[in-house]
Amino acid sequence: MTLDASISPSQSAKPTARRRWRIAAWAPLIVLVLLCGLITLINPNFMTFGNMVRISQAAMIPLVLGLGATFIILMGSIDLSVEGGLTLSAVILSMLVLNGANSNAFGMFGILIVLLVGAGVGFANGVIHVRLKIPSFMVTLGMWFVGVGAANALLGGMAIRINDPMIRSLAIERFLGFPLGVWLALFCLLIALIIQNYTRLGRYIYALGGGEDLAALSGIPVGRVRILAFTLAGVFYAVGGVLAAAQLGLGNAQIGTGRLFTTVTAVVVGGTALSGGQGSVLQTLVGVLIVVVLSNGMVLMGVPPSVQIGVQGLMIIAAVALSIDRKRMRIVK
Amino acid sequence: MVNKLISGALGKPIKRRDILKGAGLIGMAGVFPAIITRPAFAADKPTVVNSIRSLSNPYHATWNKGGAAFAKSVGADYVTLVTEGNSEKGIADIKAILAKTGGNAVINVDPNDSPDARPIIDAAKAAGAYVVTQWNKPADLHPWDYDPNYVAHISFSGVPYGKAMAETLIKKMGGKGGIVALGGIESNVPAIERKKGLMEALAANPDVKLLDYQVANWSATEALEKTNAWLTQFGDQITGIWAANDDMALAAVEALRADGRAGKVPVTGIDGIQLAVEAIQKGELAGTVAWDPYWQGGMGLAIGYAAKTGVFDPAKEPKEHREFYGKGVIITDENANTYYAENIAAEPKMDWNDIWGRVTGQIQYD
Amino acid sequence: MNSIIDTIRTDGLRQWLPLATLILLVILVGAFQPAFLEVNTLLQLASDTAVLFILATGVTFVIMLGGIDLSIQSMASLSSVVVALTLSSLGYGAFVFAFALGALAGLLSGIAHVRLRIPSFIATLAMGGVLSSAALVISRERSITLGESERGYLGWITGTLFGIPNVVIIALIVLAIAHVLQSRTRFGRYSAAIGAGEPAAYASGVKVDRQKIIAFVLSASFAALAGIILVGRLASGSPTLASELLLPSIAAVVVGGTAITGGVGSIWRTLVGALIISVVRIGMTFLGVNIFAQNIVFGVVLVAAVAITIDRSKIPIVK
Amino acid sequence: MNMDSASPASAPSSTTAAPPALALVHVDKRFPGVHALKDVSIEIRPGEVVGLVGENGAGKSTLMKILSGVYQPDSGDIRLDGNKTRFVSASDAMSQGIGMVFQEQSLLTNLTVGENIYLGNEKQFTRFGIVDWRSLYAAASRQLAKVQIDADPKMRAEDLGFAARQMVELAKALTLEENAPGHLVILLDEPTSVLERAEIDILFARVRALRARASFIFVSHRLDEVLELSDRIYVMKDGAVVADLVAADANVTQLHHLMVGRSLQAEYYREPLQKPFRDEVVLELDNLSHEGAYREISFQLHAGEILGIAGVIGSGREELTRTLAGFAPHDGGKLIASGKEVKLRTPAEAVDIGVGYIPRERRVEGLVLFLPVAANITLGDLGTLTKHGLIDTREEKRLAQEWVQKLKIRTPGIQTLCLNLSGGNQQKVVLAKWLNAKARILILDHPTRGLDVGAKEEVYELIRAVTAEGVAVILTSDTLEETIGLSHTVLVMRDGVITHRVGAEPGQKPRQVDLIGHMV
Repeated sequence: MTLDASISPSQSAKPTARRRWRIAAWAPLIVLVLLCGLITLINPNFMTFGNMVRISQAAMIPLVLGLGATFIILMGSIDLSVEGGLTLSAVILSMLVLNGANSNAFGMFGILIVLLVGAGVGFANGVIHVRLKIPSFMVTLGMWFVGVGAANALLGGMAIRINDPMIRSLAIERFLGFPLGVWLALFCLLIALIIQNYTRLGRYIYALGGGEDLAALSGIPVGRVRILAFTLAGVFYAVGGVLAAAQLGLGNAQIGTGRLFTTVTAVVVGGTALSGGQGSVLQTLVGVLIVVVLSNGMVLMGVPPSVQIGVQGLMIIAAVALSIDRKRMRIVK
Repeated sequence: MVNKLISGALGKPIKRRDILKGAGLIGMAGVFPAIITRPAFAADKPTVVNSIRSLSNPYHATWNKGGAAFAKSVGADYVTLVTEGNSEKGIADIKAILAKTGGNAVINVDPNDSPDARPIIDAAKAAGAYVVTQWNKPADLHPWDYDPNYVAHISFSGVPYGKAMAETLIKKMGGKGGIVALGGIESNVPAIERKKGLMEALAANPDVKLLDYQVANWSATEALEKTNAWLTQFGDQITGIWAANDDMALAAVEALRADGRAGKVPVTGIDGIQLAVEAIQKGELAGTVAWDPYWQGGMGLAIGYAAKTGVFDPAKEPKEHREFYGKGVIITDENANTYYAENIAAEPKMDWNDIWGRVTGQIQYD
Repeated sequence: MNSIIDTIRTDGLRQWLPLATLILLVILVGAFQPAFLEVNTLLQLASDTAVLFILATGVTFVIMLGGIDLSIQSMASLSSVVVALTLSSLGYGAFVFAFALGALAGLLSGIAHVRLRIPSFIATLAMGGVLSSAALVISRERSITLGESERGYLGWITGTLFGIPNVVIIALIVLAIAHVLQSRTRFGRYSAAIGAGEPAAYASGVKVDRQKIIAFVLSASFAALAGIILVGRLASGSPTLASELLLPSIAAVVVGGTAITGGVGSIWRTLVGALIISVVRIGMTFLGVNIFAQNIVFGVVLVAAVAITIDRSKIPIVK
Repeated sequence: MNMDSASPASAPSSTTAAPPALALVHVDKRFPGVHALKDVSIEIRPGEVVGLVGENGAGKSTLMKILSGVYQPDSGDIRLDGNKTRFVSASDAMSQGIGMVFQEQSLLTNLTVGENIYLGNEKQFTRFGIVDWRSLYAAASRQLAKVQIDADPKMRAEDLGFAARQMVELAKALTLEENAPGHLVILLDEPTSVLERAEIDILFARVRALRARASFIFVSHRLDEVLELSDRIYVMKDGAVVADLVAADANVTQLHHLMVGRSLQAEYYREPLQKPFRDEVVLELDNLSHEGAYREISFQLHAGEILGIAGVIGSGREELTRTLAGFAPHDGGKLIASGKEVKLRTPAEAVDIGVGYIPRERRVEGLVLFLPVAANITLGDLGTLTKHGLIDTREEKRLAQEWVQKLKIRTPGIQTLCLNLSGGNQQKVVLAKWLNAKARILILDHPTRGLDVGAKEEVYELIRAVTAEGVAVILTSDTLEETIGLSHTVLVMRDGVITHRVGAEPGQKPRQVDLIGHMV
C-alpha cells in the first residue's frame, strides 16, 4: 500500500518553522491583551473586577461548548449540533429538577440524566457519521433540527421556570466573587485538558486530524475514536445546557439560538485549524475570551447596535489574520 | 404500504450498499406512519389555519392554543403553520394549504414581516380563502380593497402600551433615575412602535435619563449579555430597565439576580406571558401588557370564519371593523393575581361570537 | 483493476440516486395527498424553490473548491434593501446596481480569504456581519415596502410566461449558466481540480488564488440575484429578509450529493438537493405533519437523503 | 552496482535448524477477475533478511497485505515459529510480532516522535485512563537508542529529515518485541525510496545490526539494494514465486530476467537513443542564488539536452529544482529563458515560459487523483482547448485518447479516476499533461520513484523520445546510476554550489565513484 497521498513535502529550515509555531500559538493571546488594552483606554470600567466577573459569566457557556467543539474540529470534522444538544439538555433539565410546570425534583440526579442525554445525542451523531459514512457536517446539521425540534415538542412552546436552588446557585451563589457556574466551566476546562493531554483518546483525536489513514495503519480504532469524540462533545454541550438553564432560570426551546457560530468562531479564532490536527482546548479558552470581550467591549464603548455585528466581523478578521500561522497552513480552505 | 412503496421505488437503483440505504430509508419510513396525525380533511367545513412565527415562544404557543380552542368549538380541521422567521417559508406554506384545501380555508396570520401580507392576501384572494392579518402589514394595504377575502387586520398600537410600561417603570422609580432599554428586532413594526412609546414617556419625564438603548432581537440570551455589560458600564446609575418583550425583561431580571439586585431595580416587559405574570406576583417584574394571544389566535379565526360562513359580509362592515386596534391588558402588581387566576390558572373562557368585543378604534397610519 | 471496473459500472447508477430520492419523496407525498401532484402545486413548489436554488448554486461554486461561504444570506438581504431603496430613483438600474454590489462583496471576501489566508469559514462569517450591518444602517433598521409604481418594475419576476412563473424561468436560466460555467469552462474545471487536489492544481500552473476569488464573486453575485428575486416575490426589502436561508442553502448543496470537502459535485445535484428540501418542507405541510414533529422529521429526512445521495467512492476520507 | 563490499556472505548457519520465524504455506488469494496469489510458499528464518522482488502486479503487495493482516488468504496457512495462526487485522498482526516499515510518510507529522513510536500502543503507559508521558518518552528514547539515532522523542515528526523518520519507523516496529510472544518479523516496504545513498547505508547498517532481534522482509524496486542487504531473495511473477535465490550467488541481470521474463540489456537507459543535443539555449542560469539553499549556480540548458544534477540532501539540488519549477523564486543572480530574464514566483509563471514539472510527490503534486485521466492530461493547457470561453470537450476527448495511445497508458478509459492507475501509468499521465501543454523544459524530480523495472524502462524510452524532439530536461534522480545513464551532462552539487560538471556522452559516461567524491 502506498501512502504518498498524505505526504508533507516541506523539509525547509526546521528550527525557524518550530519557532514560528510557538509564536503563532501565542498570537491569539497577544490579540486578546491588545483588545483589552484598547477597550480600557476607551472605557476604564472595563478593567474593574465587577466586569471581569461579568465577562466570566458571559464566557462560561461558550467555553464549555467550545471545549466540546474543539475535539471535533481537531479531528477535521465539524459539529453543528451544538444548539440542538444544548437546547434539549436545558429543556429536559428544566423538566426534571424542581420547576414551575411539574412535580419532579430529581436535583443532582436530574443533572446526571441530562449529561446522559447529551452523551446520547453525541453518540447518535458519531454512530450515524461513522457507520453510514455521512459527512459530520450533514449528520450534525440533522441532529441540530432533531434536538431543537424534540425540545420544542417536549415543551409545547412553553417555557419552564427552574426553582431548584442547586441549579440556580450556579448562576447566583459565588465563590471568591465568581459565580459557581464559572468554576464549573473551569472544572470542565481541566477535564478537557486532561483528556487532551493525558489520555489515549486525546492523542488519537490529534492522530486522526493529522492523517486518518496513517492513524488506522498504526492500529488505531478510527471509528471508535470518532464516536467517542462526538459523545464527549455531546456531554460538554449538555453541561452548556445546564449552565444556560441556570443562567436564565428557565428552559425554553430558544435557549440555544445563535450559540453555534459563536462557538465555532471562538474555536477558530483561538487558532485551532478547521482542517484538524492543530490546536488545543487552551487556545479555545483564549478564543472564547476574545469573542466575549469583543461583544462586551462594544457595548462598553457605545458602538451603535446596528453596526456591532459588522465591527465584530472586522475585528475577528483582524484577530485571525494576526494569529494564523501561514507557514504551517500550506492550504487554506 | 409506505415501506412497500419505498422498496419498490428504490429497489432497482440500489445494487450496492443496500444495508446503508436501507438504514437511511427505514429512518424515513419509520417516521411516516407516526407523523400522519390528522384524518383526511372534512370536505364541507373550511380548514382553519394559524400562521405564526414559531411555537418555541410562549406567546405564539398560547396563540396556537386559542386557535385550537376555536377550531374545536366549530368542529373544523385546524392547521398550524410556522414561518421560523423565514418570510418565504411562511408564504410558501400558506400557498401549500390553499392548494391542498382548494381555497376552502380561513387563515389567521401574524406575518413574519409587514410586506409578507401582500403576497399572502393575493394568493388567498386568488384561491378564494378568507384571511385575517395581525400585527404586521404594509400601511397601503387595506382589507376593503380585497372584499370579501381580506376580512380584517388586527393590531395593537405599540405606542400607547410601550408608553404605559415606561410610565409604570418611571412611577416605580419615583420619577427620576436612569433607564436602560432592550429593543426587539430592529425592522419589526411592534419593536419600532414600542420604542416610540418609550421615547414619548421619557420626553414627558425630564428627570429620567435614557442611559442606553440596545437591540436584543427579542432574545433572552442576548438580553442577558447586554444587561450584564450595562451593569458594568453604568452600575448603580441604572434604576430601571425597560424591555420590549417579556423574554428580554425576564432575562434582565436574571442578570440582576446574579448581581444580587433582583427586585431592587424595577423591570417592565410586554406580551403578558405566564412567567412574566408570575414574576410580577413575586415582585421581580414591575409590569407587562397582555395582548391575550389566546384571544388573538382564536378570535382572528372566528372573525374570518364568520365572514366565510356568511354570518356577516365584510364589504358591509365599517372600516373600524376592518382595521382595528385590539385591547391590551396592562398588568401590574395590583391586578396580577386576578389575571393569573382567570387567564392562566384556568383555561380562558371566550365568547367566540363576540367578534367586535375588543375593538378600540380604527388603526391610524402616520 | 477490479476496483476500476466497479467504479465505472456503478457510477452510472450512483449519479441518478439523488434524482431517484427526489422522485421517491414526491411519490411518497403524492400518495397521501394527490393534490400535491397537480401541475399548479408543482409549479408553485418550483417557484418557491427558486430563491433557495439560486443561493445554493452560488455557494456550490465555493464548496466545489473546498471552501464555504457563510455570507450569502446577509448579501441577499442587503441586495433586497438596496433594490427597495433605489428602485424609485434608478428604475431597472437598481437591479444592476445590487448585482454589482454583490460582485464587489464577493471580491472582498475572496481577497480576505486568499490574501490574508483566513479560512473561508471565518472570512465569510465576518463579511456576513459587515453586510448585515450595512443593510441595517442603510435601511434605517426597518423593512421597506414598495409602492404601486415601484412594483411596476417587478413584472419580470412576478409575471408568468405561457403559464410558467417567471421565477421558474429565471431559475432555469441560472441553472443553464451555472451548469455551463461549472462543466464547460476552465473555471469550472480548475475548481474541481483545486477541490480534489489543490497542490497538484497549483503545480500544474493553475492560478489557484484567482479561481478562488472568482468563486466567491460568483457566490455573492448569485446571492445578490436571490435578494432581487426576493424583492419581487415579497414586494419589499428588509435587512433580515433572507436571514433564515443560509443553512437550507448549504444543506441543499450537500443533500444533492456534493461533497462538503470539495472536488465532487455538480449544479444538477444542487438543483435536486434544493428541490428535495422544498419537497420535504412543503410536503410536511401537505401531509399535515404534526407541527411539533416537523423539525425532527426534517432533520431525519435530510440525513437519510444524504446517506443515499453522496458518492463515497470519490471521497477519500469521510470527515 | 555494489559499493558496499561488506555485503552479507550467506544466511547465518546457526538459524537454519530452528523452525522458520514466519512461513506462508501454499497460500492462495483471488479477487474478482484476478488470481493475485497462486499457491505461494515462502519462509523467513530467525535473524534472516529476505528480499522480495517483482514487477508491480506480480503479487508483492497482496503478499505484504496478507502478512500484515489487511487481507486474509483464501486457502493455505500462515505459520509463526512453526505454529499455525491467522492475522485478522493489522493490529492483530502487530500483536503477533509482525512489524511494518513504510515509506517515511507513515509518521503523523503533527505528533511528536515519542507519540508516533507508541501510537496505538499507549496502553502499557496508561494508569486509570491517564497516559504517563514521562515513562512513555523514556521508553521512546530507549527505542530510538536501539536504532542508534539521538533524536529528542519530544520533537515533532515533521521537524525530522526523511532518513531520521525512517529510523523512527524502524524504532516503532521494534516496540513490538516488547509484547509480541515469539520472534519479530519486520516488513520493510520500499524503505529506501526517498533516501539518499548515505542514508541508505545507515539504514542497512542498522538493519544488519538488528538481525539478532528480528527477521526482515525487504521489498524494493532497487535490485542492487536488495542484493546488497538480503540473505535470500524471492522473485515473484504473475502471482507466483518463480525463484528463491541466495543473494550472494545472484546478480541484477539475473533478477531482472526472472522478473520481466527478458534479460536486462546494456541499453537499459536507452543510451543508443541518446542523440547529441542542439545548440539552441532554452534556459540559462547566471549566478543564480537562494538564501540558505544554493548560490552562484550557472549553467546553460540546451534544447534536447538531459542535464542531471547529483547531490545528497542539503546539497541544494532539491531547492534548485523547486526554484526552476516556480515554487521558490531565486533571490540572487539571473534566470534567462529563451533570451528574456525571468523570475518564477508561481508554478503558473513557470508554465508560461514552457516549464513542465514532474514532481517526486506524484500523487500529491503530480496528479489530481480524484479527477479522470482526461481532465488531468489537459489540466496544464486548457487555454488552447477553450473556444469562446467554453472547453471543447470533443477535442479534449480526442487529445486524451491520442496521448493514452501514444504513451501506452494502461487505463480502462480516459474517464477513469487517476486514483485507480498504477504508479507507472500515473507517471505517464503526468508526462502526457506536460507534453500536451507543449512544455519545452521538463523538470524531472525523481521521475522513476516507486516504479517497477518495466515501468521505468517505458519512462526512460519516453524521456529519450521527447528530448529527441528538442525538449530539454533537468533531472534529479534517486540513483546515481540513473542520473549518469540518462544525462548528456551531469552537474554535482554540494553545500549549495556546483562542485563538478562532466559530459556523459554514450560510451564515455563517468563512473559513480568519481562523482561521489564530489558529493560528500
